[in-house]
Amino acid sequence: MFYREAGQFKTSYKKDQSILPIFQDRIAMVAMLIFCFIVIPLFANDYWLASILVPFLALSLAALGLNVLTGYAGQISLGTAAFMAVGAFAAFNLQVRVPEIPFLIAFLWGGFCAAGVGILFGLPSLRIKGFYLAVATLAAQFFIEWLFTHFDWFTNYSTSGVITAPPMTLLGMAIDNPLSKYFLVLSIVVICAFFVRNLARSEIGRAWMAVRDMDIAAEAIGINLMKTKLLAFGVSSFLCGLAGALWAYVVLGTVEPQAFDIARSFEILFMIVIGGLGSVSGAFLGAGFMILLPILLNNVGSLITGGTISTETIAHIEYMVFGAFIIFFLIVEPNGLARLWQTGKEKLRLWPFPY
Amino acid sequence: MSKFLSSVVSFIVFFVVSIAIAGEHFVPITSYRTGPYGVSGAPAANGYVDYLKMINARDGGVGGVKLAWEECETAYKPDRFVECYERLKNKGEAGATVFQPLGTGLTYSVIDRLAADKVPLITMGYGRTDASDGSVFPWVFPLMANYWSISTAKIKFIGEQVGGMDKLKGLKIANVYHDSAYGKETLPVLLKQAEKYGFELKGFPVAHPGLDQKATWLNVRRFKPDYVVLRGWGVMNQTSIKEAARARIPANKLVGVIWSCSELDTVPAGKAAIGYNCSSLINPGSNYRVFDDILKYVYDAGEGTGEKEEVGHQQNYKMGVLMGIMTVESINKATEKYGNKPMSGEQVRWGIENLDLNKARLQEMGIDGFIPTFKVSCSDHEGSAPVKFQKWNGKEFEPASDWIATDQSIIRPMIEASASGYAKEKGITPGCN
Amino acid sequence: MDWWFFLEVFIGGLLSGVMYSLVALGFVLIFKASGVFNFAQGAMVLFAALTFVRLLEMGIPMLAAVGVTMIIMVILAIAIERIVLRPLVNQDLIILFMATIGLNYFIEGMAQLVWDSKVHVLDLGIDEYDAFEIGEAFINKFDVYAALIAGGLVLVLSLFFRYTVIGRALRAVADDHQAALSVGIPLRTIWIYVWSTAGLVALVAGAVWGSKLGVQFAISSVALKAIPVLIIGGFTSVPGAILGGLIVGCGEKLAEVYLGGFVGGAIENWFPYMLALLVLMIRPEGIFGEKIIERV
Amino acid sequence: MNDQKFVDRSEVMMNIKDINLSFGGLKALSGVSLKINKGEVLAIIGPNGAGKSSMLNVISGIYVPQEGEVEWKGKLRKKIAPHDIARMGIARTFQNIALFKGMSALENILTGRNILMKRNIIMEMLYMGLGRSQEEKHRKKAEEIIDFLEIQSIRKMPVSRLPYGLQKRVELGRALALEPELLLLDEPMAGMNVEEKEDMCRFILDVNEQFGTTIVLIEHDMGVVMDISDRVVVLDYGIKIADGTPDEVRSEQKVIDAYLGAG
Repeated sequence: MFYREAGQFKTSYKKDQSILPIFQDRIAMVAMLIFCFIVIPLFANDYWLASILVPFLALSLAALGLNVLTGYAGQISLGTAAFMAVGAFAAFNLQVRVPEIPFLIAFLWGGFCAAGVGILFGLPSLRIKGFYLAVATLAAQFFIEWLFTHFDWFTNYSTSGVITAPPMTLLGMAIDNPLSKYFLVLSIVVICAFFVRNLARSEIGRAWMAVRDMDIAAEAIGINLMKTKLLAFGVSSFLCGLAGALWAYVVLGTVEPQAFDIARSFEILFMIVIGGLGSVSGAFLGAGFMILLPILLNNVGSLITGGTISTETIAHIEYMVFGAFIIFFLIVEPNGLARLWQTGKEKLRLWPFPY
Repeated sequence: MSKFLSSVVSFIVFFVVSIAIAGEHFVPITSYRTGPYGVSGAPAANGYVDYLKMINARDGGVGGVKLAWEECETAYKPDRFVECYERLKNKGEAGATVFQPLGTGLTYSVIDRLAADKVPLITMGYGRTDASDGSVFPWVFPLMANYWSISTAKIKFIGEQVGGMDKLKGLKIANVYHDSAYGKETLPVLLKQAEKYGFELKGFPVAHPGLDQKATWLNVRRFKPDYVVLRGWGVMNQTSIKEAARARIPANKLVGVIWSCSELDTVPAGKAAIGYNCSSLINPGSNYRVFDDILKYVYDAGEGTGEKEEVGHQQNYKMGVLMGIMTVESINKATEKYGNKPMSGEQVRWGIENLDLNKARLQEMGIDGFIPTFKVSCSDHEGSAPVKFQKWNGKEFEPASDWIATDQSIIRPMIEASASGYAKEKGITPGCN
Repeated sequence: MDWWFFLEVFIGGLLSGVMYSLVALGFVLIFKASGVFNFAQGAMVLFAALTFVRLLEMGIPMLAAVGVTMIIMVILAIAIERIVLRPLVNQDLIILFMATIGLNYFIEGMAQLVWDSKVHVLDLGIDEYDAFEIGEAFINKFDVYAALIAGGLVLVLSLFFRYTVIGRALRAVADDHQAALSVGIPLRTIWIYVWSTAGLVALVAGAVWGSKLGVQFAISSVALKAIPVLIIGGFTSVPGAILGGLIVGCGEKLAEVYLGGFVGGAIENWFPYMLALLVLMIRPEGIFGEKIIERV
Repeated sequence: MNDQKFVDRSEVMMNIKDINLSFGGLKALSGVSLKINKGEVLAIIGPNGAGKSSMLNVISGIYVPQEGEVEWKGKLRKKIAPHDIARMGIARTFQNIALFKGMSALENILTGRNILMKRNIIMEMLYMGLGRSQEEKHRKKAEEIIDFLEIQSIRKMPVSRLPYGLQKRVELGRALALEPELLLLDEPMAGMNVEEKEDMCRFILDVNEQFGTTIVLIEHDMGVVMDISDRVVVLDYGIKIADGTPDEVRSEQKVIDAYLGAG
């Protein structure tokens, strides 16, 4: 009843092309932002902020990055974590070498380094497709992990090969408690999401999707596959790099290269599969799902069984539930949670009429 | 979908009304029973829990206050561990007493949070080495011996084998290590000793997880080492022991670190492992009262966490028991000062810093001979306990040496240098209060 | 340059290469018949090996254990076809690929839940430590036997593909699903066959790797070693898998021994992938793979 | 845009001189010469395997013949990157629809405009300045095409959900969005019912008249071909057997043989 376009006539294409054409959506978005920026900080405790929301946001950003590449441009990548690692270590190194650099600049630098590396490992995409390409990105995964583990220069010669993020201060305010960290990450992620959304609905986004859906036709209408793919790799890796920097600086504070291992890459791939390929909201939904599920099982498990079942068993079941969910989503809704939400909205739009 | 939502809701509810466990010392147990390292993590967790159960059953807790614990699966992943840490740190009436991550990477991921949360960390035989300097790391306790200390003991052990430290001169020692932060930890201190004693040292990294090490060991063989220091972890260990045998390097020339010192590493290697040496914080053998008590009060009551065969026999299980011992003794020490009520992390921190495990106390606890005597102090968060070397005889580990004291003269300066560096970086003013 | 040593490295490389091929084989079979890149192969290896070793521990004789494990793997194959593949039959391959990643998690969890996550010693009665001595080079007997087993398996499989009805059917399906269906080959039966066969291969691989490493969670990660093998050999060729394995094995061993030193070693993890990447750049379909032709 | 353009039909737009094209051993085109005049509707017909599609691909520059040369507006045409063909003013549709399934009809057509847009990642990211203005400008153009093709009602629908006929129409729209001088249609009416065909014919003729676009199409339906094309070229086994007005071609004996399969 309340979710209707009826009566909202677009008097110009300008209006029709605004980021959220439907009035209720704009309201919802505003409400969402208010909730994230005001309500959550008011009510969430440190545990939720520090160990669920902040990691969630950081990984959402990585998922967003991968979604640009895999979801929009249709190039599958299993090297996401590697690009995150590049971001983290680049940011760290810049600050170590040049201490007076503010950390936000370091983050950007991390992003750009990641973008560079991403483009480099994206080059094979000009010749190979599908999981052949996935293998190329796996090469990135293993090589970069090795590189950072192996050459002490990257870890500034710390005996343990672990990098510790320098303290962050923004406008003289120290970012050290869960709340400030939450605000920092949230702001960055929201901005990035906004950018990606805009790209997706502009000329570049269409070029990406064209390449994804039918590359031959895309060429026939004058889209340069090489430029388009590499741009996708660049943008995607930039976001992943940024996410990596956040992971190192804000989420963990100290990381070793192993924190960006292949398992992480897969985790993020699942996020966009479950959340929904080629949609901004999908990245968030997927990330939320992937973060909450293990903790959920871990808690509910011990809660329901009252510790009668060993955490070992629960952990194994966790694996199974995980796999099952992924398969389930691929079968039931290959376009992920985001599409479920979409169809839901469309139904609502027509409600109470069946069509 | 709806199922998912509802479960999320129930989850949130669970958190909002997470009932504090009242009137008990709360022990957070962060274990890993799954993933590539679950094999090592599970028995350790069993040991830890069993010991706590035993204390509750035998002594009715510590100072009349029962022990309560909650286990949280970290899967050996730092981010999962941080989540567990954050979840458990405020549980219980007085908050979490002490965390034992059982993983170097895991340790690093929370060090910077400890001061703010006022929760101590015990990291026995792993973790951040320079944390032995308590003046910089008041909240971290690499009890008994850290990586570097053990490394010095190892060289001493080799010295013993060849009949005197002077005999080390000109020897060739290969260092086969897991190519990770953990594996590289001892490189500097080994180099220092190479200088000091004049043996030739060469490092051979093994790519994680180390399923196939043929190439590495061909290189090792080409180096023709007199001794091989094996710094492995997980599946790498047994593969290394096997490959060593294939490279015609006798097992008794191998010296493993404490994380390469378990049946999990020797048994799969079969006869190749006979004669294999490795360092340990504990004495082999199972005839210590503590294990009898665990069997009596826990397993006979049908409360056993793992399998009965593990008790007192499985190395990782014993390490788990050791973890339990340290936790409980620290709480005990704290109650002596702060009285018989649930202890907070801050109070337990004091307890750890004032641990004094002398002969008498060890006998009381029924672990005399199981571990050496040692005493912790603010400046020395390690307690510089001596290290035991064990030999695998094909069925079980047996002592290969007496307790070998670590050589602090080598590492203390390095630790202090490193620690002060950290202090500068973090703006900490070192000092013992 | 010590030529005996070189020889030993070289042969050692070949032998471990065969071990990789053994795992790669499982991928090839499934890819050939269904175009699916089955990421769960590693998990299947783990599951098969665990089942096998646990049965042995129960005191069941070797052959019986093999039989039972085989039956279980067939059941697994059927289940997978029913529950996973059938509903996804017309999805694009990338979706199926991701489904197998999910499957991977599921099987890993199941394997450890049903059996356990301990290390199990698997003794095939082959002495792992005595070696043939050629000049100054030791060639480990166990590796040689493993290689022979792998070789035999490959032979059997290629014969199977060439001379049996099912084998031909498989090839037909591989070439063109529609065509295969139109000549009346039930795709689903084929899939069950092929997944079962992959199960068998998984069992052999699991047994060999298991007796080498002890049966434990970590052996599921041998799958990652197999992927570059596939790229180099081509996803659709059984001999390709073997040759790819040999190339990877030799390549990585020689690289580790002779190049590793210059960059600090432990390059075995990524070197095969770089090698694969190189091959891809030159010949995107792998050395033995069938050329992918796109019509306008 | 709606004003009738005057076009000089005698001006040669593309001149293809006796080309030979073969894949491996298989000969697709042998010694075919062909002039495409500006503003005409040229139909290429012939039995299956006559080399029609190959011809189209030669024209569009995707295939480069082993022998012979192609003159484009009086200049010799070298090998070009596929994505540069569009920039020369050549657009095409595909035999089996090649729409971007993930997008709506409108987006598909807008994608056709991409080539006419400027890429500025920053502005597009912020959706400001150029990034915004050009989107809106080209949206207008796209809407004109949508009106022209009478698909207003489905503009926001994902193309994958559209019926076949409409999909073909959207694909035509996408090609038109490029504002091409030469439009290649590969069996634009295959598998359509009568009404759909009639619509399509109308659109093709309108395009030709209103925009003065030169059109080369492959079609099986003789009736349609004869009705709409100014000139018909008949290929058989890769050889051109006839070239002329529909009436001339219809009376050509070779053509009749080819189609009756005799001779």
